[in-house]
Parts: sequence; structure tokens; C-alpha cells
Amino acid sequence: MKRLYNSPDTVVSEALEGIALTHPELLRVAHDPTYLARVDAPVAGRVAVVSGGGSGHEPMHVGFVGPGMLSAACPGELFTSPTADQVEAAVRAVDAGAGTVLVVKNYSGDVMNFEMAAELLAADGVATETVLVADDVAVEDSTYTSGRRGVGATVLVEKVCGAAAERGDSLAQVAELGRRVCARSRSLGFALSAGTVPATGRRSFELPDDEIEFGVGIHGEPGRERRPMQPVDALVDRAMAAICADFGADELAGDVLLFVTGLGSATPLECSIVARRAVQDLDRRGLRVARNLVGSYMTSLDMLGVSLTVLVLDEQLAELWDAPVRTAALRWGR
Amino acid sequence: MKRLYNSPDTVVSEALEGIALTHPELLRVAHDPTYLARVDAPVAGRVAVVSGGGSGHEPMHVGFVGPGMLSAACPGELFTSPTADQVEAAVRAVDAGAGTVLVVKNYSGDVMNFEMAAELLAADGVATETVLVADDVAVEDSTYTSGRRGVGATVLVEKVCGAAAERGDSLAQVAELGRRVCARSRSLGFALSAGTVPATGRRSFELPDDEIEFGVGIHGEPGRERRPMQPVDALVDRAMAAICADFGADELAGDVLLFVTGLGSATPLECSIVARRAVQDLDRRGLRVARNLVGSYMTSLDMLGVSLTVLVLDEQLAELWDAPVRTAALRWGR
Amino acid sequence: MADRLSATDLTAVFADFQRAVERDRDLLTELDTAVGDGDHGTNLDRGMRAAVEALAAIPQDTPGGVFNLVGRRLVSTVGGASGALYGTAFLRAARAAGAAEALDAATCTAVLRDATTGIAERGKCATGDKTMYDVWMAASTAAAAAAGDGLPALLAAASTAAGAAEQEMVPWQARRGRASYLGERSKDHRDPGAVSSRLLFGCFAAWADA
Amino acid sequence: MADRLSATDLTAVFADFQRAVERDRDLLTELDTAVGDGDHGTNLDRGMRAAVEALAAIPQDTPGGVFNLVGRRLVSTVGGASGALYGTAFLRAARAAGAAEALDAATCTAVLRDATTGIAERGKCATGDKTMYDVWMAASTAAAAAAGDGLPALLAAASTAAGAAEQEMVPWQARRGRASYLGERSKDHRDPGAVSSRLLFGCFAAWADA
Ligand SMILES: Nc1ncnc2c1ncn2[C@@H]1O[C@H](COP(=O)(O)OP(=O)(O)O)[C@@H](O)[C@H]1O
Ligand SMILES: Nc1ncnc2c1ncn2[C@@H]1O[C@H](COP(=O)(O)OP(=O)(O)O)[C@@H](O)[C@H]1O
Ligand SMILES: [Mg+2]
Ligand SMILES: [Mg+2]
Ligand SMILES: [Mg+2]
Ligand SMILES: [Mg+2]
Repeated sequence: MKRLYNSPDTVVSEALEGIALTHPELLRVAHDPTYLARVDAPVAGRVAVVSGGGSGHEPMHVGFVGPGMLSAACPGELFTSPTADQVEAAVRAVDAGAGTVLVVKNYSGDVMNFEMAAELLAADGVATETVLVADDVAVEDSTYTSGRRGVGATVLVEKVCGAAAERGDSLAQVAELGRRVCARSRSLGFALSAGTVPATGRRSFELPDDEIEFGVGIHGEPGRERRPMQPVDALVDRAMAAICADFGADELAGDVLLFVTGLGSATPLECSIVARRAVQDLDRRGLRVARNLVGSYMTSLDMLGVSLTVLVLDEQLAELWDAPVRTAALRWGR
Repeated sequence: MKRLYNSPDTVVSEALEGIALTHPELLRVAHDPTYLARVDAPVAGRVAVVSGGGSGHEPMHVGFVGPGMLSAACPGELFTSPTADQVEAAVRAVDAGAGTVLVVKNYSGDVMNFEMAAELLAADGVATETVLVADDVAVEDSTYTSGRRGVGATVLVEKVCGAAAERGDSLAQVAELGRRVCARSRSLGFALSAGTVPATGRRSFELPDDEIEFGVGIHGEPGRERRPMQPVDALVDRAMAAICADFGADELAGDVLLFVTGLGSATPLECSIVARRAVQDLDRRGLRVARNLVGSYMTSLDMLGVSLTVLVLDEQLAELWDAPVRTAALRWGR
Repeated sequence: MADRLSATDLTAVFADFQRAVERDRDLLTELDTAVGDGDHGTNLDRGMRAAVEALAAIPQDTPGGVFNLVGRRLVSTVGGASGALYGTAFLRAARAAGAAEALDAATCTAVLRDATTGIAERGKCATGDKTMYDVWMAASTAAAAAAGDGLPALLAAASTAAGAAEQEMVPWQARRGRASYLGERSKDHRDPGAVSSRLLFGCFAAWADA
Repeated sequence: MADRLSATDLTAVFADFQRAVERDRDLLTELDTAVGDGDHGTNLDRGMRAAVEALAAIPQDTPGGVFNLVGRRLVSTVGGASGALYGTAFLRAARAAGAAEALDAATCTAVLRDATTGIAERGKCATGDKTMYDVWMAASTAAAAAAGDGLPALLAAASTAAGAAEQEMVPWQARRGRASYLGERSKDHRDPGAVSSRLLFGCFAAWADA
């Protein structure tokens, strides 16, 4: 399969070079270990917010580094969580003495590497708080799994924590707000085809023409269920039903934020068609879609699919969502 | 081929519904004839800027409606230019008496339909000025063609005209600035695979595994030349060489704006890799990439490819580029 | 003998054209996929459906009225190059037909000439550019030459010339429209607009022949 | 007889493991594609290359030094679950090996036990979860039982138990790591980390056997 690469081995490093070359006013890239950091970090008196994960999900996380969102991001190899070294170096580069919130998606590899980094940093007196994102209702949260995966809510947590840090909240407050977003978010994704892995040139799983993966992961891993292909409205209905059913009886009320992200090859037309149905669905449930974000913000290489996230807002979360942000991929208010 | 649609016939209308539902504070959608307009239009004392074209290129143009950019956009059927009716109705809805600039990509259908609309409007005393975008160096500009196609520069023209209109420039001034962007821009695109046409479920052209379309169009039409596949750097070098060679001897100097747009399925990783090489290339030519825009802003359904645009800046164009803009797809400064 | 074309006749011809376009929609789209953007069949099909619906809803008394309504519906519903071109052609035809109750050979010649000129002006095209204009020009010229032989002969001559022109231009290189972007690669392809135009003239000839 | 494992010996074992991973990289990646994200082969290959390079650049005097360097390089270069798990295992092994010049059967048993515990702690996993931990636990238990029979027998027993465990768990359902997301669908697949761990114990046994 043809792609716009020079070599599978240089995909990540060349892309990071490109990001650095096109955003010199915003961020800088460090190598060995690799991380991207705000040019103006550490910001005196402010809590730092650091995230990271495997590459292949762009613009998450590298596109979210900047004032009002992440202080630094640690991009691992493709679909491979960053090393503990990367996380440690990134935190050391941006921590201003007020501590650092680590936004970690709940995948074994991410959890373990961030944990190792946190241990090393703690031993050296650098305070960190971890916000573990585990919003994917496709995965049963039981002792029989590693727990729910972190997906779309990650972007929301990063925005809210970044805004809280920017206004001067304490380490404990920023972490609490991040955990509040986690507690009030649920997500689900589905895919019509998997992404193409650069190293092999093949799709990470193959689907027949009349089937889809429901509850798909964003790391090329298959979903929990293979289902017949249906018109997109029916797929959105099914996803929304699963998301809404997962909230506690009285948790789902009032204003919500709807986040629709294309997973790679979904066109803006397709994302809008999905958003249309999702808004209508929430409307019918008596909820008000007070905020929304629609586009390809968390991807899985060139996977054809979407992921839907519902976050139940409160006043504070809405305010932090609206706060100015300036990153490569998300920007408003400045 | 599976896609996230309900039916090929409703792709455009449902997507527009989705856009309207998710951006009520920004724009409204009119039907029969169809157009999207700024909620606050007509804006008293300001020139209006209207564009349009076939659908399938999102976020262009519908994602660029809002303060600082387009007053209205007329989305045609997929890859089909809008009707004269649509253009006429859109202009009537947003014209504030100060006249309207029509940003038209140089395709026979677009040119003729906008021209018919302009004739009808003129007969009714509504003043329009047309800015014809024809920046695609893949097409020879001779009596043997309909002239160069309008591609990436369209986005830049819309931004600059929108900013000029916002600050209160006259109809003639806004049009002059748009034409200045046209005169100082050159573009070229290439594709590794064509987009999938909803009606047929097939790619609009098929490429063998070791070939690409060089100088490809954005309407599913093949390019001018079929070439062997190469690593992306070699393709970018070839595109940049063609773009730069097309400028007059002393036209290409000083500060430039580089615009890299994915054509649909190019991942952010791939766009960044392309941008990296293009920046390096311009650097080697002694030019300064003073501004850049990298992402999928003008697409061709799910085509896998990119289009590169170079605009030679002057102080005024840079200032208008930097001016605040608030649209669904492009936003800064507010 | 069908020596005069009434509003009812013209309405029937357009209904026939609509069916022809619907039948050959995929062919037209396929031809446009090879040299353009693959929408000519769906474009014209959408437009002619709307036109025929409008004619049923608002029956017209004069051929000029029919041309006008069809032209306006095409302009409103098609978009693309063909929407503007067919729309302009029929609107010009309406003007040339004026308020006449029916069209004889002489009026028909004038109608066709003005419609053809409308295409040239709208498309900024000339003969040899390998567009639908070549077909209209051939039909118009043949019609003018046959004007003295009565309406059926005129329409038969126009249709024959249209068919011949559409064939003749296949090896040419396109110089207008999307196909022109292909340069040399546009050679040896049939032009979609020329094919649909040929279908139109075929419908007129079939009416005269019936 | 290879009754004690020196720094040189251990360096050779890791070099052998690096070659084994390189050879079976595509197999490991393929297994991980079926139940995970398809990177286990490339991950471990990248890490072991870096580890072997480091051992060549900074030769170590003690087995503890070798374990430490390998563990640190894995932590720095692999990422993912396996980077943290193998890294933690070898760093714990280094601590257990201490400053000893060479490892005898008793120390080896302790080294293996501590490394295995490290995996459990880092991975928050238990036996039966169908991860590499099951293989390490089986190897560690077998090694402890064979500790009285000398180092070669110990390593042979560990390798045999590792192989048996890797086979035995194939029908199980995964409860940790990415494979756990598949639920029932993770059954009847080989666990990539279990397979690479089995390769590692095979390399130790091959050294003892040579
Ligand atoms: N400038 C032009 N002058 C005359 N005819 C043209 C011109 N441009 C296009 N055409 C005709 O229009 C046809 C294409 O129509 P269609 O596919 O519906 O529109 P579009 O090219 O906008 O997709 C071509 O086959 C050609 O005959
Ligand atoms: N929580 C865990 N506890 C123990 N082993 C685990 C755990 N998670 C993953 N593993 C092991 O790691 C292997 C996968 O490694 P690798 O593919 O390199 O990392 P990743 O899963 O991050 O892509 C699995 O086959 C499994 O043996
Ligand atoms: Mg991985
Ligand atoms: Mg078209
Ligand atoms: Mg066409
Ligand atoms: Mg893996």
C-alpha cells in the first residue's frame, strides 16, 4: 500500500521535525529522549500538564501542546507508549516547581511507563498527579480486563486541565478537574476499516465488505464485536445508546459536550453526518448539546471510523472548555 | 466500498444539517436554494465575500464561513458547481449594499454559474466583483485549455478577502487584494489514490500500486501525468520545483506563506512529513517561510494525496492573514 | 405530417429526452469519469427530472414557454458546466421562439442558431474545442441547410449531423472544460456533453419521424 | 560444565536472545496483530539491539551489571507494555544479582524469583491472566524446584516449563494487556509476550547446554 512516507522507520521522527519547523513560535522538540514542549515552559508558578502515548493518533497529543492545554507531549513509536525516560525528561523540562499532572490513557503500556517515570521523579522530589483516562464503554471494566481504555475523553481532559493550570490552579485542583472530566465522560468508536501499519503496509485487521468493528480501539486492535454494516445513522444510534446507558441513572442530565472525532480517513462530510445524528439523539433524550467539537482530533492512522464522546458539563467545566487555547490543532480566544 | 453514509443522495444535505446543528452561533443554512451564511450577515457597511463550489472539498468552503472570512458559501452537489440560483440567493442574503466579492475557482462550471448569478444580480443593481482563482501549475495556461484550475490559493484568497472586508475595505479594494493573492500564488498536488465517489462506491480513477497521479485535480479528475511512486520527499521536491519554476524571475523572494493541505486520507503525520520537506526546500532557496498552514483544509473526498501552495507575502497580505478569524475550520485571534 | 412543433409536442420531446438521459445516465457518468469528474449523467438526470416535473405541474401554451421553463429548471437544479450551458441554450431558445403558438422550420432554425450561440458565449468556446458545442454547431448548420425541406427533414438532418459530429470529435484533444486538463490524455475519449446533446437531437428527430 | 553464569556468559545469552528476537520479529508482530496492536516484534527488536550495542560499548564485569544495563536500555528504548515489563524484570534481576562475579544455581533462583515478582508488580497481573507473567512464573517455579540439580538442569527445567506454559495458555481468555479488550475473542491465540519470554528462557537453556 502506497503512503506519503520516506521509510517506515522515519515516520515519527520526520513528522515531529515537520511540526517543529511549522510551529517554532509555539513548541520545541527535544530528541533522545523525544518530547515536544511549549517554548515558554516552564511557566513560573503554574502547574504543568504532560501527556503522551503511541504515535499514530495525531493531532493528539503533539497537536495539543501550547498555552491553555499541554505543557509537553511524549510521542512514542507508532502505537507504542512512550518510554519512562521520555516522560521523565518531558516533566523535568516543563515542571516549574508547582508539580505536574500526567494525563495517561488506560493502556497497560502507558500506565506502566508513566508510573515508572513518576517513581523516578518522586524519588527526586518532583510532585506528579496522574489522571487516568478510561472512558471507552466498549470494554467491560472488570477484573477480567485491564479496565477501560482511554479514548476521546483524553482530549477533553487535556483541554480542561490545561485551562485550569493556565489560570493558576494548584496541582491537586488541576488533577481533580481532570478526574471530574473522566468521571463524567463516556465514549465509543466503530470502524469500517483498520489503519495501515507503515512497517507492514497492511491494515492491522481486515474486515469483509459487509462488516464493521464495533467498539474498536485506536491502536489498530480489533473491537469487541464484529457486526453487519449498516447505514451510519443506525451505527450512531447504537453507539449513543451504549454511551448513554453507561451513565448512572441521574448522571446524564443538563448540558453536555459532544465530541465526534474521525479516526483517520473519515471525511469532514462523514464527521458532520455522524454529528448530526448524535445531536438529534441527545436532543431526543432531553439533553442540551451546549458545546461540541467535531473533526479528526484523535485518530488511528488512516482508520475509517469515528469515536463519539459525551461529557456531562457543569459550569466550571464549560468555563474551562471555553478558556483560550493556542495549540497547533486546537485554537480559540487567542 | 463502505463509508459513513446513509445514502449517496443525502450525503451533502445531511452533512450541512450536521454543520448547522453544531455551529448555531456561527452560521445558518438555507435550503432551496442551498447556502450557508454567517448568522450576523448582512453586516452593515461591510463588503460581503461569497464563495462556493462542488461539495466533497470540506472544510472548504462551508468550514470557512464566519467573521473574518466568508459571508456565505454555496455548496453544490458532490464535485458539481453550485447553480446560479444558489449563488444569487446567497449574495442577496449577505450583501449589505457595499457589494459582494465572489471568489470563484477557475472551472468551467463554477465560472459559468457564478457569471450567470452576477448577471442576474447586476440587472437588479447588486454590485459584485469576481476574483478568479487559477493557481494550479499542473495545467498549462494556454488557449488549449480552460486555463489553470483554482486549488489551494482559494483558501488564502478567502482568508485575505474576508479580513479585508472585515476591516472595512471597499469592494474594489477587497477584490484587488484577492487578485493580488492569486497573482502571487502557485500550487500543485499529487495523489496516490483517488477519492471514492458515493454514488458508485468506486474510486474515480484507479492507480496501480507503483504509480501516482502528478498534478491531480480535486474533483476526482485524473492529473496530467502518471508517474512511478517514489518516497514522499522526492515527490515534494518535484512539486516544489514545478511551483517555484512557475514564478517570474524576481517574483519569488522574501517572505512566503506555505500551505500544505491533505486531500482527504493523508494523515496528520503525512502532512507534517510533507511540510517538513517543503520548508527545507524553501529554506534552501533562500526564502523565509514566515507563515504556514498545514492540515486537511481542501480535500477531494477521501483522496490520498496532498496539494502544496506557495504565496509570496507582502506586509499587507501578512497582516490580513494574521487578522482574527472565526469559522468552523479556521480560527484564531477570537 | 408533423410540420409544426407545438407546446405539447415540445413537452413530449423533453419527456422523451428525460427518459433517454435516465436510461443512459450511467454511460454519461462513465464517460465523464474518464475525462472529467464523473457527474454528467447524474447532473443531467437530476435536471431533466425537475424540468419534466415542472412541465407537468405548470403546463405551457407555447414552445417558448416550454423552453423557458426547462431552461430555468436546469439552471436551478443542475449546477456544473452542463447546467449553465443547457440552461443558457434553452433560455435563448425561449427568447427566439417568442410567443409563437408553434414552431415551423424557419423559426426552428432561428431557435437552434440562437441556442447554439448562447452556448458559445456562456462557455467561451469555439468549434474544435471538443465540447457539446461542436455537436450543437453541427446540428444548427445542418438544420439551416435543410430549412427549405420542412420541419421533419430539418430535424432529421440536425440529428444525423449531431451523431456524425459526436463521432468525429472522439480522437480530438479537448480544449475546454475539465477534459482539457488532461491534455493529450483527453484524446480518444467521447465527450459526455456531446453524447447527451446527440441524445437530445435524436429525440427531436424521433418525434418528427413518429 | 557451565555451573556458573559470568558477565561474559550473560552477555552472550543476551546476544543470542537479540538474534532470536530479530529472527522471530515478524512472528511476534503477527501474534500481536491478532490480539493487540502489532508492535511486539519491532518493540523488542529495537530494545534488544540497543541493549546489545550498549553491552558492546560498555562491557560489564558482573552479571548484575549486565542485567542492569539491559534493563535500563529496554526502559529507554522500547516503550509499550513489554518495555516496562522486561525492563523492570531485568532491573530487579540486577538488584538480586548484586555484585556477585558469577551466578550459581541458588543466586539464579533468587534472580528469577525477583524478576518475576517485578513483572507482577509492574503489570498488576496474576497467573492465569494470559500474559508473559505466566511464562515467567512457570519458569521461576520450575527453576526453584531444580535448584539442587545445578545450574544447567535449572535452566533446562525453566525453559521446558516456559515452553509448556506458553502452549498451555493458548486456549485461555486474556485478562491483562491489550488482548483483554477482545474478551472471548482472545481465546485460541498465542500471547506475544509469552512467546518472546519463552525465547528468552530457551536462550539460557541453550547456553547451559553448549
Ligand atoms: N467551457 C465549455 N464550453 C462548452 N462546453 C463545455 C465547457 N465546459 C464543459 N463543457 C461541456 O460540459 C460537459 C460536462 O458537463 P458536466 O460533467 O455536467 O459538468 P462539469 O464539467 O462541471 O462536471 C462536457 O462534456 C462538455 O461537453
Ligand atoms: N498488564 C500486564 N501484565 C503483564 N503482562 C502484560 C501486561 N500487559 C501486556 N503484557 C504483556 O505484554 C505483551 C505485549 O507487549 P507489546 O506489544 O510490546 O506492548 P503493547 O501491548 O503496549 O503494545 C503481551 O503479549 C503481554 O504478554
Ligand atoms: Mg504497542
Ligand atoms: Mg462536476
Ligand atoms: Mg462532470
Ligand atoms: Mg503491542
